[in-house]
Amino acid sequence: MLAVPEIRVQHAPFDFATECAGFAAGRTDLGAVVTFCGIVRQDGAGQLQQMEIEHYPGMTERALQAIADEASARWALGACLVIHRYGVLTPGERIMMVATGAAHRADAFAAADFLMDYLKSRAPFWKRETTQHSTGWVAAKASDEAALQRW
Amino acid sequence: MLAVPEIRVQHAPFDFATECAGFAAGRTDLGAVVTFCGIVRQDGAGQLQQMEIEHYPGMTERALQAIADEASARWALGACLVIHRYGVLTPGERIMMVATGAAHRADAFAAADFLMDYLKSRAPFWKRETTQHSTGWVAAKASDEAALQRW
Amino acid sequence: MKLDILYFAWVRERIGVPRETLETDAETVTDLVQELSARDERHALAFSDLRAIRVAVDQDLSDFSAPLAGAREVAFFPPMTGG
Amino acid sequence: MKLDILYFAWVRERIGVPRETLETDAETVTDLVQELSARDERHALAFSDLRAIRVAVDQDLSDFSAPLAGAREVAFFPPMTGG
Repeated sequence: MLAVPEIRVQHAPFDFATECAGFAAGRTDLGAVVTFCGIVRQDGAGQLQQMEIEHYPGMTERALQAIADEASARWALGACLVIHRYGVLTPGERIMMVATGAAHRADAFAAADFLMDYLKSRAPFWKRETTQHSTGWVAAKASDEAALQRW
Repeated sequence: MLAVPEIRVQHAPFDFATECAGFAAGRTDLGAVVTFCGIVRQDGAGQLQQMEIEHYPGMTERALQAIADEASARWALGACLVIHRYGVLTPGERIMMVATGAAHRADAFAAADFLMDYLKSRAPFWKRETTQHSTGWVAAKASDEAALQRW
Repeated sequence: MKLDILYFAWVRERIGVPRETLETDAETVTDLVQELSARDERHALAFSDLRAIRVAVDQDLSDFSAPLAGAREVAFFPPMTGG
Repeated sequence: MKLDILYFAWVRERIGVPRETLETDAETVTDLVQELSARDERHALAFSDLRAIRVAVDQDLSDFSAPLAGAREVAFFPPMTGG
């Protein structure tokens, strides 16, 4: 039940419900499916107007594929999906999702958590936030880099 | 953004796509949603005919509520859902799901993982598997009890 | 004291009924188990290895030393296997 | 050697263009950065704090000591913030 990771990088919205329904559909060898979905979050003051995501076409797909291959090699995954959007998004919009399917829940959870940690700091995406008063690039967090040490 | 956990215990199937689409829909304060779905897994020999899940009406809802309340107290959750089925299910059918929503991914992941570990060993469900040749109660795994020590 | 006793999964199968009502003076779960085990072979067999049995008092997970004063419902079952 | 040099996010904004092509003999990324920084103020400013810059050689994350022999494309950008 080797996973061939499916990677999609796109501007267009994806339908989270359809992706969840279709992921590993009809498979009876997978007992556990984990999904993660990242959403444009409004800031406390409610001032975020838009988030723009820049990426590096070509390298983005390669990096996501490499991260998903690594997850599939480390854990007993039977299915793996990564979707990531770029371009202008507004608060509440879904930015990206990952899904992992495995016989057992520990593999599905660990692989999804790993995918997110690596995707966050190793896939070439950059976020720029625009509020009513300013625009600026989101700074990488030390905690995101530190999270990689878990694996 | 306090979470009021939603708990459902039912025989009827649930629509995973609809639940995923509806969970935390319209919320702009949650940047991360994690879902877990447990599925009746066919055994390697393909002999599983059905899985029957017995539960303890009344206590089941109380136990799931207590576990979800504990998760909401430990992590900064903005939304929390647990659905668990009982009765006769066949391979490939979805048994249960949890969903967690939080501002940040670490909280959403940890809470979903915690919910599953506790639900597995502390909510009153028992599985009986029937193959072509035999029927028997699924034994609890030492690893499931040990998993609780993580928290 | 009148207690509802509930059984689940293989404990229920061994006892032969899902539920029974008992008038008892048992002070703890252990007392109750001894009283039930003394009744017949089925109860004795079901309770022969308590390490394999979990107990809930009034729908809260409990242990065998728990007092029964004021309790209405006691349930016995194997380790749980949900999820 | 002819290299395509790509810039992203605020590195791109500081340089002023998303891409340029360079004929160079730079042996490592560090050599290339020095050559670019010497060209004008914009490049010098963009590369003034290399701790804030990441580099990819032919679309693989790399480091500043990496050799450029055979490379076709080098990209400079800030730490990534996807997800």
